[in-house]
Amino acid sequence: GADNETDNGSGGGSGSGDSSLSGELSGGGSSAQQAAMGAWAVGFQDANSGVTVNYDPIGSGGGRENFISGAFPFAGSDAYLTDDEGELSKAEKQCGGTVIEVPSYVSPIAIAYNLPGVDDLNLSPATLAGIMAGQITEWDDPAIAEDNPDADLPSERINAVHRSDESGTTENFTDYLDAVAGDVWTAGVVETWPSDFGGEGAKGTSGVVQTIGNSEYSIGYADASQTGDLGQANIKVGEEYVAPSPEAAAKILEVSPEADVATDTQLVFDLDHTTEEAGTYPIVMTSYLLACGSYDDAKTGELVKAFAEYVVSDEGQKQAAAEAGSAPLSADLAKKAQDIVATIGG
Amino acid sequence: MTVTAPPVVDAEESTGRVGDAVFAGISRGSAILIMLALAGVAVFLLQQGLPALGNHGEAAYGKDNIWAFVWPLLFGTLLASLIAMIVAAPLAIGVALIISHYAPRPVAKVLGWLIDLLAAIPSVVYGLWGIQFLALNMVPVYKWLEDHAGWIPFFEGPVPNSGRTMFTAGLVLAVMALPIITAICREVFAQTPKMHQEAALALGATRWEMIRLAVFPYARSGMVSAVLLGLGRALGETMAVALVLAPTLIVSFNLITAEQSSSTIAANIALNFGNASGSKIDTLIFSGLVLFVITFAVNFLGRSIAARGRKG
Amino acid sequence: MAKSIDVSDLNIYYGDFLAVEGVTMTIKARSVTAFIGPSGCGKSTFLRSLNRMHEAIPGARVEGKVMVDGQSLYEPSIDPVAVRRQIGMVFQRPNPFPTMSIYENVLAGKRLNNKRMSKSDADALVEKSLRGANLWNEVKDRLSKPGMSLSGGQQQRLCIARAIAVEPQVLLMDEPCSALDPISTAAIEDLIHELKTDYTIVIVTHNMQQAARVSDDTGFFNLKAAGEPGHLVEFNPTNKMFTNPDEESTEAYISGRFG
Amino acid sequence: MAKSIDVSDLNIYYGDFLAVEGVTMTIKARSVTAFIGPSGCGKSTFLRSLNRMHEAIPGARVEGKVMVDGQSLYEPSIDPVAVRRQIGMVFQRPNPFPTMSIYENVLAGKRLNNKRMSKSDADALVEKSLRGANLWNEVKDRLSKPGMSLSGGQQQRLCIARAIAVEPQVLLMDEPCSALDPISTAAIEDLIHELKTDYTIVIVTHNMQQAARVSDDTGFFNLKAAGEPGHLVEFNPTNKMFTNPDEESTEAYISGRFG
Amino acid sequence: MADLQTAGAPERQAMPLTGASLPRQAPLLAVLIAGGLAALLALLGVIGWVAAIFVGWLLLMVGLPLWSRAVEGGRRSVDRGVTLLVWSAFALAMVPLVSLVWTVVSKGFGILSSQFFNNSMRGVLGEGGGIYHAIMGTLIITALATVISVPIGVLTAVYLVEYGKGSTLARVITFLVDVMTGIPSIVAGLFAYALFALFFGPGVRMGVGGAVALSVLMVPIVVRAAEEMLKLVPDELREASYALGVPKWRTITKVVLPTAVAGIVTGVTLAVARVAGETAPLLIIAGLTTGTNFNPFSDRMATLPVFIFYSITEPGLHADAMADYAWGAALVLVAIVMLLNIVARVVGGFFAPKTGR
Ligand SMILES: Nc1ncnc2c1ncn2[C@@H]1O[C@H](COP(=O)(O)OP(=O)(O)OP(=O)(O)O)[C@@H](O)[C@H]1O
Ligand SMILES: Nc1ncnc2c1ncn2[C@@H]1O[C@H](COP(=O)(O)OP(=O)(O)OP(=O)(O)O)[C@@H](O)[C@H]1O
Ligand SMILES: [Mg+2]
Ligand SMILES: [Mg+2]
Repeated sequence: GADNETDNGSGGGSGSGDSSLSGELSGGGSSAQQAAMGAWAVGFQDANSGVTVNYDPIGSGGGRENFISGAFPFAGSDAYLTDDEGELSKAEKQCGGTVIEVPSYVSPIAIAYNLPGVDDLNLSPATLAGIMAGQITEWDDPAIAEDNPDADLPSERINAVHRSDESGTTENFTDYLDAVAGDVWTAGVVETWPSDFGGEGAKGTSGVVQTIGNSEYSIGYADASQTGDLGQANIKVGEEYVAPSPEAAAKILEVSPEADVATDTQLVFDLDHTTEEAGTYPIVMTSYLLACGSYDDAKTGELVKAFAEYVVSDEGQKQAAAEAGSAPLSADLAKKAQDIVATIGG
Repeated sequence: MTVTAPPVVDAEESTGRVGDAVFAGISRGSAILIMLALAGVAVFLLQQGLPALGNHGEAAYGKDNIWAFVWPLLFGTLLASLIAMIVAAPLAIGVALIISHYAPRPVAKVLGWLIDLLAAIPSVVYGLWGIQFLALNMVPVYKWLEDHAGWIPFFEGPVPNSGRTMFTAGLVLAVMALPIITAICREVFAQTPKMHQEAALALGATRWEMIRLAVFPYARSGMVSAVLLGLGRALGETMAVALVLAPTLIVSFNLITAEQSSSTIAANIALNFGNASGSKIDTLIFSGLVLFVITFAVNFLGRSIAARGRKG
Repeated sequence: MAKSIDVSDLNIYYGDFLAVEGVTMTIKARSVTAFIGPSGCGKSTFLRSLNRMHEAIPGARVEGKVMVDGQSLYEPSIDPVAVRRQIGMVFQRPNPFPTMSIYENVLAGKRLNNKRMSKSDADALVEKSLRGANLWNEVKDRLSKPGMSLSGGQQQRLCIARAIAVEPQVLLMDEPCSALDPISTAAIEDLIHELKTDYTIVIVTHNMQQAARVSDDTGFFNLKAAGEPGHLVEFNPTNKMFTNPDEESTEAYISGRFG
Repeated sequence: MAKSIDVSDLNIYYGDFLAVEGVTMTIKARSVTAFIGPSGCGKSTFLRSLNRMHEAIPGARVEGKVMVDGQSLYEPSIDPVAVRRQIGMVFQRPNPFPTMSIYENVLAGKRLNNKRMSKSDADALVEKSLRGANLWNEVKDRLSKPGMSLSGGQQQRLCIARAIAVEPQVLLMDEPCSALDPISTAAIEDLIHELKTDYTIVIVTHNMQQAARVSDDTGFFNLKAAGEPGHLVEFNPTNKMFTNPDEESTEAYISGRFG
Repeated sequence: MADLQTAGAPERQAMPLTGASLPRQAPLLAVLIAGGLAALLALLGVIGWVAAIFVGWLLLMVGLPLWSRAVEGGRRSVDRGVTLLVWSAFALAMVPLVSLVWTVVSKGFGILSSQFFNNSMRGVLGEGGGIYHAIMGTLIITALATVISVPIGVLTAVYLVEYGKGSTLARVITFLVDVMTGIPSIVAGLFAYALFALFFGPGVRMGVGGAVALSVLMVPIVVRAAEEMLKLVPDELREASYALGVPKWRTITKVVLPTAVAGIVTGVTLAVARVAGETAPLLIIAGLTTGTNFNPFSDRMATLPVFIFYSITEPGLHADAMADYAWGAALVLVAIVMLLNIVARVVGGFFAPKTGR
């Protein structure tokens, strides 16, 4: 039997966390947040041993759908709610007015590659778009050579790897390509990779990473925390080439404008991929935590509030950074988010 | 010995008329329950899928209309299943024969057990094995085919270094279908009456002739069932294909490439369902409906071919 | 108490194929009635229609009347299960239940009908039935072995034991001895003699001698021609049949050769 | 050209069970040899060991020698398939191939060897074989019907037709007539008489009369006791056997009763 | 042997029982020669090893039958060819089996420990957890699915073979059952979810829902297997039972089903094996949780396949640890199914026909 069911973890250190909170809180959504949610659940349960937090990484769409229908009291989504398909109004209706949206998980999307003999790869936006759009097909293409004057580029076919499933990562990545190299990348912002652009598809972040790892001369995009030993290309921002790092990624939220639909309780951004700000890594995945401003069931409200507060707290962001490799929110942003979730009522 | 004369009709004990009625009732009830379940699935698919009929553009994953979206998937589903069946059916029948007629009995027992092992492996593991072992090991074969048979549209290439191709997906499906086909076939083979096998042997038949004369004709309907079951598994397999295949929404006969390969309906649903919302969900469920209809058609075809073969 | 059976104008079909046509006869209670005739003339078919086993074959049906003790067998109100319990049957091919031991096979009729019996009653019944079928000595030490492990002849005797264990009123036997050696055959014939004091027995046999030895009445079936339905040529006391039959064809058949 | 068969000191096993023990005999070419004995004494088992059908049963094996025309049947160099082609067999239970028509059943063995037979040759062979088995008249109009649609007796004759269609040198028959009516039986017996000018025939029968009528030599098998292996009690010319047997038990068995 | 050739006797030669035949070791010899040649080619660097195996096999497949044809004639040659083919098929089928089993065992064995079996993943990040919760979930859900689908499946097969034989309803159902085998597992999951959401509202997650979804996948396999096995029970046995005055339903339960039980058990085990590893539907309706839940009628239940799936696809930073869990869980899943298989066989063998002949 499971004799040591509780608290056998190596996760959080502060074992003394006893609170009055108890019950089960189940949400779901973005699979990108799965690892972080796992970390938050552990940290939160450490502090509140009577609580169980579940998270179904069924995908952002599923998360939003369930959130709107009231099935999930909270959800994770790689995209903020809009009214393109009426989601925002439906969510407002479900929540009885106020919808809470705060960025909870920010992580650089790395351009990972498997290129024997090349340890350092620099790419400018147009070159990257050319590769991914299937226009640059050889590694020794002049465009790549121009970015990497010192590298010994092989004369091999480029195998461009992309996500075969519909994903927020693809959306954020194509959002970047569209913004910085719209003339090369003509497919716009998409969640599913356009079939005319070729390349090899693979399921999930882990699939992409594995495929790149398994086949030489491959390149692709994936959540930076998961790329393991693979090389990560430096992306040209302004005049310099920036490597993906949590700090560089967190920075972009500071320089980006809030989205049109942003309100007091909806802290959502349209990332400014074209920024030339030094030290900013421009390809970033932002994933949001969705909750209601108030809940019919006071107990649920209490739990959601406590959990959300933990997620955007410094401790929570640190936990995610340590366990899931995300970029902690900047102090400024974290403060805003903390203020918002503090308004959640019973 | 005096036996009291119970009239034939009213026997002193229950003749089980009630029992019979009840048992017939529940067995028919179960059958009808299956029909209801299937009807439930059909209603669910129709109700949620039909609204997608008008979908186009974004809601149809960038295609002009829903059919342009479904057709490549349907094509890929059939192609992958076809490859799987071409590979698996003969292999499975061979393995079943080994177990029922070729291997010595104690060995056969162990072998049957080993093959059953295959059925126990979760499809995710099949998928992983497909990527990490099978696909990589098939790359040289694909390269050879590309070089030497590239003029055949099937083998045009280019071959990906990862080996994740339609052909690999077909092979994984074949391995997954193999234990099901084998298990049913071997039971059916083992049940062939001894006396017919002996009749053949006594006529001076070799082992193979005996199998042809006495085993196969007897086992025919069972074999068809077995293959259809395997086909069912191949058509509906989700996770393994989702992991192995590098899919695109196109129709392609190219079996050994990653960039221009078709996808399957079930895998596509699995790949995109999580992130889909609104009308895209309808689109995906509609593709499930199409798969459902196709399964209908394929089974119908299989059954009628088998029936015709039996008569002729 | 045994039953008499009146058959009038019975036609027996397999689907559209008329296998036996227009049979009328009276099978007397407490007597042995034998059916003889060439292969394929419908003896088995007719026999099976006497306890409604015929309808176990899909598409098979009968027209006409079979009356047992004044009750019409094929009335809708009649339960075939009850009929078969009263009118037992032994088949041409031995068919012991493969899942059961010898012991269980003998008791099958009781056990399958869920009758509870004390162990000693059951043992006694098994011994009595197996002795009756002249199998006791050969199997008494291996009663728990599967019924299928016996030789063909042993299997057939097991089936006879199984049939008499349910103590039916009428016993239909379809060439019960065709797989038996003379010793077992003799034992079965003795058994038939014994049983007829209480049971009505109908037996199909190819063995003229057997028919002459055991039966009181004999029916001779024949085919008019290949492909035609079988029909009853003559039905008479066995004595008369074998010494002075009414029909020429009977005489020809009986005197022609013996089995 | 028929074969003689020499058996010396043959023990036949089913797994660990010794079914038949220490049989030694010589079966003469171009003659009919009959085996009689009580049920379960191993007649079928012994017969099946003569064309290596015995080994079709898992775990079954023999010890000792069976020589056919000077060749030892159980040598490793001997091909059981060739053996069975030359030494045909008819079984106790009729076993036509269920998926084949009557016509195809008869040709089944022949087709194995000779795929390209002209239609007329095939027709002729079918007719000849069916006539030989006395079945032609009954089935000539429905040759394309399934073999299983025949009655038991018809099926058995079909099996005989199928066996003789491959023209073996030796024909083993395991109670071939036990399911046949007298007319067919007589026909088969005639056939045996005819065939023995060219074939060596071995027949198992429960019918003493049949043994007496058709056979030149007779072997009597018996069990010492239930559970013991069967053994050959006496092997002698049929005449002697039925008039003045060497062994008392033979006399007892034969005179005891007839089948 | 008398030399008189009777007139009119069929013309036959003294038939040799031996015939010309290849030496007993011929197949072995052929394998050695073909293998040797192929190995030689490979060693000389003419072809690669994979190609060498193929070439060797081809040599064998062509060579032995040809040799046999020359010496023994066409029929023996065909027989040898088929024997070779059948064994090749078997060997080929063994390749994925061995490699799969090897993969699972070699990657999964290392993590097995009492902690792995006794702990859940509650409060665990990275190392230190176990799969107790998922094992329990899988056992409970699979058992429930079996309890639902075996009676339905077997009874339906009984209806098809015994009661409805030839009727339109039976034909329709036979067909529908075939169709049902083609339902993608994810659709089964969505269907079960939709069904349960009707009663319990959206967002429902419960073990029994997973069992229902798995049943949708299991039932057709059970029906098919059971149907085939019931068909093989000879009518003679049914007639023997009827003749004893046994009602039809008792004949079915006491004679027909026991005779077919071994085959049915194989079918059921197969079906269990098939669904025990099913991921997609459980993902949707049973969900995932890190703790242990014994109650299939409320809340999420972790199951091995879902656990494996997420451990592999969303491992977070602890990719190595999660991969270990995944393979360990896969090994445990396979072992559980095999154990069920053995138990089922023992049970089936206990009831199966005792032929002894
Ligand atoms: N199940 C069946 N379906 C169709 N026709 C059948 C069936 N069983 C028997 N027949 C046909 O009915 C006729 C009578 O057969 P039946 O078995 O009653 O003969 P029989 O007198 O018992 O012969 P035998 O002495 O060989 O047992 C035959 O022509 C046979 O071909
Ligand atoms: N396949 C088998 N496995 C084990 N024992 C068997 C097998 N077949 C027959 N036996 C046993 O071998 C002995 C001889 O059987 P066999 O069938 O040869 O007898 P038989 O003389 O032909 O009897 P019958 O006249 O009844 O046909 C019997 O005790 C029987 O139970
Ligand atoms: Mg008959
Ligand atoms: Mg015998």
